[in-house]
Amino acid sequence: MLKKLLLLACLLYAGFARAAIDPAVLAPLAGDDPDARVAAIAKIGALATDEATHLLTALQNGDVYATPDGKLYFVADDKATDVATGATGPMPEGLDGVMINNRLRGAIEEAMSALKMFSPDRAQRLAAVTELQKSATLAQAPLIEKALAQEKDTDIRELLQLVAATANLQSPDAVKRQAAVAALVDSSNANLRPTLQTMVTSDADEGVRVAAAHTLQALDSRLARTEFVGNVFYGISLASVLLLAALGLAITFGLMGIINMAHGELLMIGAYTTYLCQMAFRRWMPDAIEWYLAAALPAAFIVTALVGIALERTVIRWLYGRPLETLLATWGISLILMQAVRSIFGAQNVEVSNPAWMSGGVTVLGSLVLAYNRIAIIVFALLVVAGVWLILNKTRLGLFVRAVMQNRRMAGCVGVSSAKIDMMTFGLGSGIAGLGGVALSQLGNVGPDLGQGYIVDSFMVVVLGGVGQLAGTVIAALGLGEANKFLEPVAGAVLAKIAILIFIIIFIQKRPQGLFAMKGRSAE
Amino acid sequence: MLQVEKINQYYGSSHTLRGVSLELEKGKCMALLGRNGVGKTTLLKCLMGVLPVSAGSVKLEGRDITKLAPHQRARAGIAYVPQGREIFARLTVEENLLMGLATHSGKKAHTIKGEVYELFPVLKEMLHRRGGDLSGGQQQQLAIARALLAEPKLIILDEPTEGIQPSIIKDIGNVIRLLRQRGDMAILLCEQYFDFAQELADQFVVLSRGEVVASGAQAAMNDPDVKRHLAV
Amino acid sequence: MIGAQGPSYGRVAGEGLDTTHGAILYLEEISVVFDGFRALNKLSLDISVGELRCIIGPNGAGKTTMMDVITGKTRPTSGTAFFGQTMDLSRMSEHEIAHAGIGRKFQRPTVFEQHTVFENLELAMKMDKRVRPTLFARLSSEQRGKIDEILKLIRLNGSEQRLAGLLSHGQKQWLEIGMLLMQEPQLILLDEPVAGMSDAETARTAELLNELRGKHSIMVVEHDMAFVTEIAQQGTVTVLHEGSVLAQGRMAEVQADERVIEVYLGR
Amino acid sequence: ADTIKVGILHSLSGTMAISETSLKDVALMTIDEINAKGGVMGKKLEAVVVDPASNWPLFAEKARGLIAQDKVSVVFGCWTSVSRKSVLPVFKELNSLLFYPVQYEGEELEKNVFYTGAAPNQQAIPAVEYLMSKEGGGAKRFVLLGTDYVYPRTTNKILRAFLKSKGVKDADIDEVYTPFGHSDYQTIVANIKKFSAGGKTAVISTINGDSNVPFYKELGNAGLKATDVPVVAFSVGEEELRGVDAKPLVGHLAAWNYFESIKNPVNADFIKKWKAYAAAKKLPNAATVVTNDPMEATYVGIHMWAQAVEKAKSTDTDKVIAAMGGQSFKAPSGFTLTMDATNHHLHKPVFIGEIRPDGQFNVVWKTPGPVRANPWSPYIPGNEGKQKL
Amino acid sequence: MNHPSLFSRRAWSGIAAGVVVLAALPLLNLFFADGHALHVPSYMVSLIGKFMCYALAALALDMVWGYAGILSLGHGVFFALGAYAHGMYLMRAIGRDGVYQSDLPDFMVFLDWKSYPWYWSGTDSFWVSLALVVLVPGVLAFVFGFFAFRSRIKGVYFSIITQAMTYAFMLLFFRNNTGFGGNNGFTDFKRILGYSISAPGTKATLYLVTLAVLVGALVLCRWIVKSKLGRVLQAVRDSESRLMFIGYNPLWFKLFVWTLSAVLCGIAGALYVPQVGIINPSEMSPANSIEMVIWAAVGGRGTLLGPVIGAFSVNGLKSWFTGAFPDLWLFALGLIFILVTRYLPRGLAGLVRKEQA
Ligand SMILES: Nc1ncnc2c1ncn2[C@@H]1O[C@H](COP(=O)(O)OP(=O)(O)OP(=O)(O)O)[C@@H](O)[C@H]1O
Ligand SMILES: Nc1ncnc2c1ncn2[C@@H]1O[C@H](COP(=O)(O)OP(=O)(O)OP(=O)(O)O)[C@@H](O)[C@H]1O
Ligand SMILES: NC(N)=O
Ligand SMILES: [Mg+2]
Ligand SMILES: [Mg+2]
Repeated sequence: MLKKLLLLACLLYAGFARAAIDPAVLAPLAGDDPDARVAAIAKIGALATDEATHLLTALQNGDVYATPDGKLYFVADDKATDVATGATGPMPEGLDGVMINNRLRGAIEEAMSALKMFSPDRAQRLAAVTELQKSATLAQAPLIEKALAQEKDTDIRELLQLVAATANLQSPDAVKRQAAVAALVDSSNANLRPTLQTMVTSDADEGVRVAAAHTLQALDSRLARTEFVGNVFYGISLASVLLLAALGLAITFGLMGIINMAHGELLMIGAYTTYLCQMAFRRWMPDAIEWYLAAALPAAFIVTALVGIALERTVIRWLYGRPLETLLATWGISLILMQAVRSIFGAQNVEVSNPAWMSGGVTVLGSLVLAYNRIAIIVFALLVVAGVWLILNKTRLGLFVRAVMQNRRMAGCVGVSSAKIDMMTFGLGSGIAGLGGVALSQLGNVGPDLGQGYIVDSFMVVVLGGVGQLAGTVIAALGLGEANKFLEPVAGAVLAKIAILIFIIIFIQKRPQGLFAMKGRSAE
Repeated sequence: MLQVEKINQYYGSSHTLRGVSLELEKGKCMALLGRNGVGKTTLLKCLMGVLPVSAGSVKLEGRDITKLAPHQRARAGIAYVPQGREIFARLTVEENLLMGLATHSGKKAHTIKGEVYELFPVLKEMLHRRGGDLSGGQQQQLAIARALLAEPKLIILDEPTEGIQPSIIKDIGNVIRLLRQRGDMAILLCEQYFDFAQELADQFVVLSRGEVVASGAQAAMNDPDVKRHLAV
Repeated sequence: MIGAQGPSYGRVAGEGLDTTHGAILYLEEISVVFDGFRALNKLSLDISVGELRCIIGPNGAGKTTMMDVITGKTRPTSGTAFFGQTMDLSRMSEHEIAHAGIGRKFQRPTVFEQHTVFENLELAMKMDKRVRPTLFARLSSEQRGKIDEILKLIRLNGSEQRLAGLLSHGQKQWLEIGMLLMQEPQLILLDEPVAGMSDAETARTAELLNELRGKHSIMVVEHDMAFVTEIAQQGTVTVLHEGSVLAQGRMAEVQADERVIEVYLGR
Repeated sequence: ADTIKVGILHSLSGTMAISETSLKDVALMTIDEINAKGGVMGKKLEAVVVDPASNWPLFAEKARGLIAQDKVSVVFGCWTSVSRKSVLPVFKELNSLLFYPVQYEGEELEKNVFYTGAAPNQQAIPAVEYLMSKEGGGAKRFVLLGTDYVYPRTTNKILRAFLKSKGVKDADIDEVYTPFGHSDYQTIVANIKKFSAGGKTAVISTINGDSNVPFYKELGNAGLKATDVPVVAFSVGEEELRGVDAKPLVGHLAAWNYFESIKNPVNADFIKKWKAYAAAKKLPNAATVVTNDPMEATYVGIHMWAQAVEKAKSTDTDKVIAAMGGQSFKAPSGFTLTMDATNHHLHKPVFIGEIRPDGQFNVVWKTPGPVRANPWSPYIPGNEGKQKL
Repeated sequence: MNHPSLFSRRAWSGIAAGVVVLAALPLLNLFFADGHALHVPSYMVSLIGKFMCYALAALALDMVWGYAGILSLGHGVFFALGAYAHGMYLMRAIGRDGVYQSDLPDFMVFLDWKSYPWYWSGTDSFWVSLALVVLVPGVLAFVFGFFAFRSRIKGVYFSIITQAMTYAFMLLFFRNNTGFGGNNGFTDFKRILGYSISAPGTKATLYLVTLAVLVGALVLCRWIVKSKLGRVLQAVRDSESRLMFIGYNPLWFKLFVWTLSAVLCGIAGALYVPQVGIINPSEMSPANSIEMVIWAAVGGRGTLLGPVIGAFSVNGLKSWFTGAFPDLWLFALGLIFILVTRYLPRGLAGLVRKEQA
C-alpha cells in the first residue's frame, strides 16, 4: 500500500516536472483556425524537449482533449492532466477530443521526425531519416547538417547524406546543386523524379543540367529494375494465394474426382475459424494475441476436416462413380453452408486483423516494399505444398489414397477399406482448404461470400495444371500469378483478367490434358 | 477352408447363380470350368464380396464371411486375381506390388519378396513404369504377383493365363503346383485353358447357366459328360 | 483373288485402295519410343492381299503397339506405314484409317457398354459415317438382315436388346468380332481374339477365321498356340521380340526355332 | 384492408447481402417504430420481405410480385444501380412507388422513384473539392480507382470533367478499374505509389464493397499512409469497416450524407433504437451493430413516405407522389431534409470524415446545410436544363 | 426398328396436356377479369414465360451434356448473346423515348458517342436481329467448338474452358466501352414490332411464341436423339476413341450438337429479354451457367423432358421460397439438391421412368 502511494506520488511529480509548455503556444490547438494549429505544432516541435515529444505523441494518438474554454488535457484512465501545468485531477466538464486531420497529422509527423533525428535510439533515428527522405526541403538543411555532424552510425549517415543532397537540390548555389545531383546518382527515391526532370530541362546551369540528366537516367533504370523485381514478387505472391486456395481442391477434385462446388465454403469456414480464434484470444489471452494464428492453423485444419468428413459421410459417399452428380449435391451444400454462416455471423464481413509481426514490410532495392504478410503466405504455401506432397507420395496413406481413387473396387479386394480412405482423403482435402482459408483471412474479406470469389480461380488452377497432378497445380498457379502481374500494368486489371482467361482457353488447346498431362496408355 | 453353400445371385431380375455350393480344402486346387457367360466370374466376385449374394452363405475356415466387405475378406485371407487384370493404372509397378501388401503391417508391408521377380522377371525391369503402360500380358503377370504377395489362405484366380505367353504360363503352372505342394493355401482356379486346369487341379466344378452341373476329382475331368458341358 | 466378292460379307480390296504390288500393308523401319523405351525397333513387315498372318511373341514384344501404329492410335517415332501403295497411315487420323478399311479388335474387349448389342452392330455397320447421312439414316431390310445374320454368327441373337456392358467377358469378345464384320474392312486386325474363350469357342473362332481367309486380309495376334496352329495352316507366322521381327516362317519352323523357344515358348 | 402493406426488396443472399441485409432490418425497425406510434392513417404497416438474391432479373420478378400479388403500396429497396434499372420498368408499368436509399451515379429521374441516397453532386464533387483544398492536403494529382461497372465509370466521368474544369490536366489523372471481387491490389498500389511520386496525390475510390478490404490491407502493406496519399471512398462506411481492422486505415476518408459519429439528439435516438432493435431481434453480432448512410436514408425514406400518406390520406401512388414533394423530416444527420418536388431527390448535407481506429469517422468537413441534388450532372454535356421531371 | 415413335403414348399425352394448360394461362389472364375465379394473374403468366425460356436453355444444355457427354459450364454466354442480339433491336425500337431523347440509346449518349458503332448496324431491323440471335451464338459456338473438339479437349478440361469463355465475355460486357450498356445492360424497352411491350396482348403473344418454340425444340431434339445420330452422340459420350476406330469422326458430331445447342440457347435468351425486360452481363457469370446445369441435373439429364421439368421446378421453388422464406430459402433449396442427387439419381424424370428400367 505504502509502495503504491509512493509510486503515485512519483508519477504526480513526474507530471509536474513536465509542466513547461507555454499555454499561449498551446492555445491555438484547441481552436478552429487550421493554419494557426499547424503553426502551433511547428512551434511545439521546435521546442525539442521531452515534453514536446510527449505532447506530439499524445496528439497523434488522440489522447489530448480540450475544454470549451481552450485548456488542453491528457486523458488517461478517467484522469485528466493539464498539459500546460501538469496538474492531474478529475475530468473537467465538456471535455472533447482535439480533432486532428490529415494535414495536422502530417505536420505532427514532420515535427516529430525532426525531433527524432536526435533520439538516442538508433531505430527511431533511422525511421525519422527515412521519413525525411520523402520530402526534404531547403529549410530543413541546417537541421540535417546538425544531425550529420552528430551521427555516428554509418548507415544513417549515408542516408542523411542523401537527405542533405535532396534538400540541397533547391539550393540557389549552382555548385551545391550540382554536387547534390551528383550525390544522388545512387538514389532510388522515385520522388526525386519530378525535381530532376525540371532540372534537366530548365536549370540555369549547364553543368547541373548534364548532371541531372545523368542522375535521372540512373534513377530511371534503377526504378525499372525495381519494377521488374516487384512484378516477379507480386506474381509469386498471387500464385501462393491461388495455390493455397486451390490445393484442397487439387485433392478433393483432382484426386477424388468430386466436382466440389463447396470448396470455396470450406475456405470460408477456415477463415471464420481464424476469426473465432482471434476472438477467443482477445477474450481470454489478450497478451498472446500476436500468436493467435498459431492456434488458428490447427483449429482451422481440424474444423474444416471435420466438416469435410461429415459431408463425405452424409452426402458424397453416395456419389462415387457419379462425378457429375457431385456438382449438384455440393452446390446444394455450398448454398447451405453460406446461409448457415450468414445466419450465425451475419451477412456482413467480420474483422480479422493481421498480427503486428505480419504488418508492414521490408524495403528492398530502395523503394520496393515486400510485405511481411505476403512473404509469410508464400512461405506457408510452400510448406503446405511440401506437406501434401509428402503425404501423398511418401506415406502408405498416400499410396492407398491414390489406389482407391484409381480403382475403388480393386483397392477393396487387396484389403484397403475404401470407405475409410475416402473419408480421410476428403477430410484431408477439406482440412487443406481450411488452411487456405486462414491465409486468405489475412489478405481480404472474411464474409459469407469469401469462397465464391475463389472457386472459379481454384478450378482453373487445378485443371490447367492437369487434374490429379500436384506439380501441375503448383506450376499453373505460378504461371497464372506471374502472367497476371506482368499483364496488369500494361493492360489494366480487367483486360489482364480477360487476357488470362483467353490464354487458358488457348493453352488447353495445346495441352488438352493440362500442363502435366498424363501420357501413355494409362491416360485413357 | 472354403465352404460355399447354395448361393444365389441376381443381376436385377436375371438369376445368374442358382444355388451354387462347393467346398475346397487347404492345400488343394479346384478348377472352375464352364462356357462363356455361365457365371464363373460372377461366382468369384461373390466369393470376394464384390457382388452381394441374395441367399446362401460363404465360410472361410468355418467363419461366416457372407456379409463382409471385400477389404474385410482380403484381411481374412483371400486374394483375388480378377478377370481384366484391374491394375492400378497410374501407380508404378512397384506401387502396385506394394498394394498387394496392403493387408500386412510393419516391415512386412514394405518388402516385396524377391520370389515374384524370379517368377516374373519383367516386373523387375519395369519397376518404375506405370502399371497402365504395361502390355496386356505384363499386366496379367503383375496382377498375379500382387495377389501372391498377400500370402493369402485362399487365392482366387479368374483366367490367370489370359494373354500370357506360353513360357510364362508354364511358370505360373509351376508356381501353382508349388503352392499346392506347400499345402497352406487353397486355390480356386477359373480357367478356360482346359489342359492347364486339368494338369493343376485336384478337383473341379463345372458351371452351366449358373448351376453346378458336374463336379468331382481331377480324374473325372475327361468324362464325356463333363466335356459336353463345355462344348458349344 | 483381288476383287473377289464374298457371298455375304467381305471384300478384299475395295475402291480407292491401290494394291497393285500385291501387298495391302507395308510397315517399314517403324520405331516407337516411350520415354526412352523402344517398344518398336525398326520393325518392317508387310501383309499381302488376302493373307492371314499370325503374329506371336512374348509379352511386351510390341504387338499391340504395332496395331496402335497401324490404326493411328500411336504415331511412330520414325518409319513409314502404308495401307496399299498410296495411303500413308502416319498422316491419317483414326477415323480416316477406319473408314479406309482397317478394322480392329482390341486386346481388352471394348464395346459401347451403354448401347444394346443391336445398336453396337448398327453403329459399326458400313455406311457413310458423316453427320448428315447419320441423322437421316434409316435401316433398310437388307441391313437389318445383315445384322441378324451377324447376331446369329456371334451367338448373341436373343440378346440383341441387352446392354453390351452387361455381357460376360467372352460375350464381349464375340460382340467385338461381330462389330468388326459389320464394318466390312479390307484389313482386319485381331488382338488376342480368343483370350477368355473356352476351348470350344476358340475352335469356333478358328473356324470363322478360316472362313474369312482370302476374303479379307487378316492379322492375328495370339498366345494360344493350338489356335495359331489351327489358323496359320501353311501361312506365314511372324515372331516379334523386343520390337522387331525375331523369326518368320511356317508355324512348324517357327516352333522349332531355338530362339523362339528360348524367349517365348519355353521348354 | 386494415393494414397497409409495404414491400422490402433487398438481397438477403448472394453478393449484395453483405450490404443490403442491414437495410432490410432498419426498414423493419422503422416500420415497427411507426406502428408503435399508431401506424399510418390509423392502419398498421405490414412489411412484406422478399429476397431477390443479388440476381437482377429476380429483382424485376420480385418487384412485380410485390406490387401485383402482394399489393404493396410502396417498395423500399435496391442497392446496385443495375437492380434499380431492372425494376424500373415494372414500377412504371404498374404505376407503383420505389424508395431507393443508396448513393448512385445520377443520370436518371423517374416519377415512380424517390431517391433518398446521394447524387454525385451530394457526395463525389464536394469530396474532391475538399481534397484539393489546403486543409484536405491540396492534391494535384488524382487516381480514380473503381470497380468496373456503371456507378464508378459514371462518377469518374463526371469527376474527370469536374477536375478538368478546375485546371487539372489529363496527365495528372489516372483512371483504373478492377473486376468485381478483385482481391489482389499489389500492382495497383505499386502504381499509385509510382504515380504519387509526381506530386501530391489523392485516390478517389469507387471500389465496390467487397474489394475494399484487400485494397486497404495492401495500402497498409506498402506503407502508404493517409498523410502521404489520402484515399477518399464513396462506398466505404461504418458497416464496411466493421469487417476491417481499421487501425491501418486511420486518416483515409469517406464522403457521405450521414455518419454514425455525428452528435445530435436525433442521431443518438436513432442509434439507440437500432441497437435496441438488434439486441431484441437477436441479429447476428448484435453487440457491434452500427448505423450508416444508406440505413439513415432508408429510415428517412420510410418516415417521409408515411408522412406523405398521412397528408394524401391515401396510399394511391399518384396522390402519394403529389404529397411527397416538399415533405421534410428531421434526420439523424442533424438537418431537416426536404424532398424536392421537381426531381424526387432529397436535399442532403454532405460530410467528409476521416477513419478512426475504432472504425468510426471523424467529421473533418461539412456543408453548412442540405444541398439540392443534381441528378443530371452539369459536367455531362447535353444535360443542361434537364433538372425536372 | 425398336424406336417406332418419337415419344411413347404416355409422354405424348403428358406433353399435350402440358401444352394445353400452359397455352390456356395467358388466355385466362386476358379474358377473365381480376377477381374472377378463373383469372390467372399476369404475374403468374410472366413468371411462367420466363421459366419456359429457362426450360429451353436447359433442354439445349441437355442435348450436349446428357446425350453427348459434353458438360458446358458456359452456356450462359449463348443465352446472353442471343438476348443481347435481340436486345439491340429492342433498344433501337425505343427510338427517341429514352431519357436523353436521342436516336442513340441512353448509355451511348452518355458516353458521347455520336453514332452507332459498326457492330450495331442493321439491328434496327427485327429480322436482322432475329438472324443475329441465331448467328451470333451459333458462330461463336462453331468456332470455339471447332478448335476445342479438334484439339480433343474433353471432360473437365472442356468444361473449364467454357467457364473461362463465359467469364471473359462477362468481364468484357461489363465495360462501358464495349458498347452494350456495361453493367446495366439493356433495359427499359418500350415496344416490339410497334406493339407496346407492356401491353397484355403483346405479353400473351410473346408467351405463346415461347411455348411454341419450346415445344418445337422438344420435338426437334427428340427426333435427333432418336435418330442414328443420337446413338452416335451417346457413343461419343461413352467411348469416343472406340467410335473413331469404327470410322466416325467425332469432331463433326460434337460440333453439330454443340452448335445446335448454342443456337437453341440463344433463342431462349432472345425470348427471355422482352419478357423479363433486362439483359445484362451477370447472365454470363459462371454461377448462372452452373445453375443451368443444375436445372438439367435436377430434372434428369439425358431425358429431354427432364431438364424442362427441372427448370420449372427449381425456378418455381426459388420464386416461391424467396418470397415465402426469405431468410431460410437457401437451406431448403440446398437440401433439395442434395436429396435429389441422393435419392433420385436420374432426377425428377427418373420418378416417371422408374418402371421402364
Ligand atoms: N453387371 C451385370 N448385369 C447384368 N448381367 C450381367 C452383369 N455382368 C454379367 N452379367 C451376365 O451374367 C452372366 C454371367 O456372367 P459372368 O461374367 O459371370 O460369366 P463368365 O462365366 O465369367 O463368362 P466368361 O467366360 O465369358 O468370362 C452373363 O450372361 C452376363 O451377360
Ligand atoms: N505408354 C507407354 N509408356 C511406356 N511403355 C510402354 C507404353 N506403352 C507400351 N509400353 C511398353 O511397350 C512394350 C510393348 O507393349 P505392347 O503392348 O505392344 O506389347 P504386346 O506385344 O502387345 O504384349 P502382350 O502380349 O502382353 O499384349 C511393353 O514393354 C510396354 O510396357
Ligand atoms: N448505386 C450504386 N452504388 O451502385
Ligand atoms: Mg468371366
Ligand atoms: Mg498386346
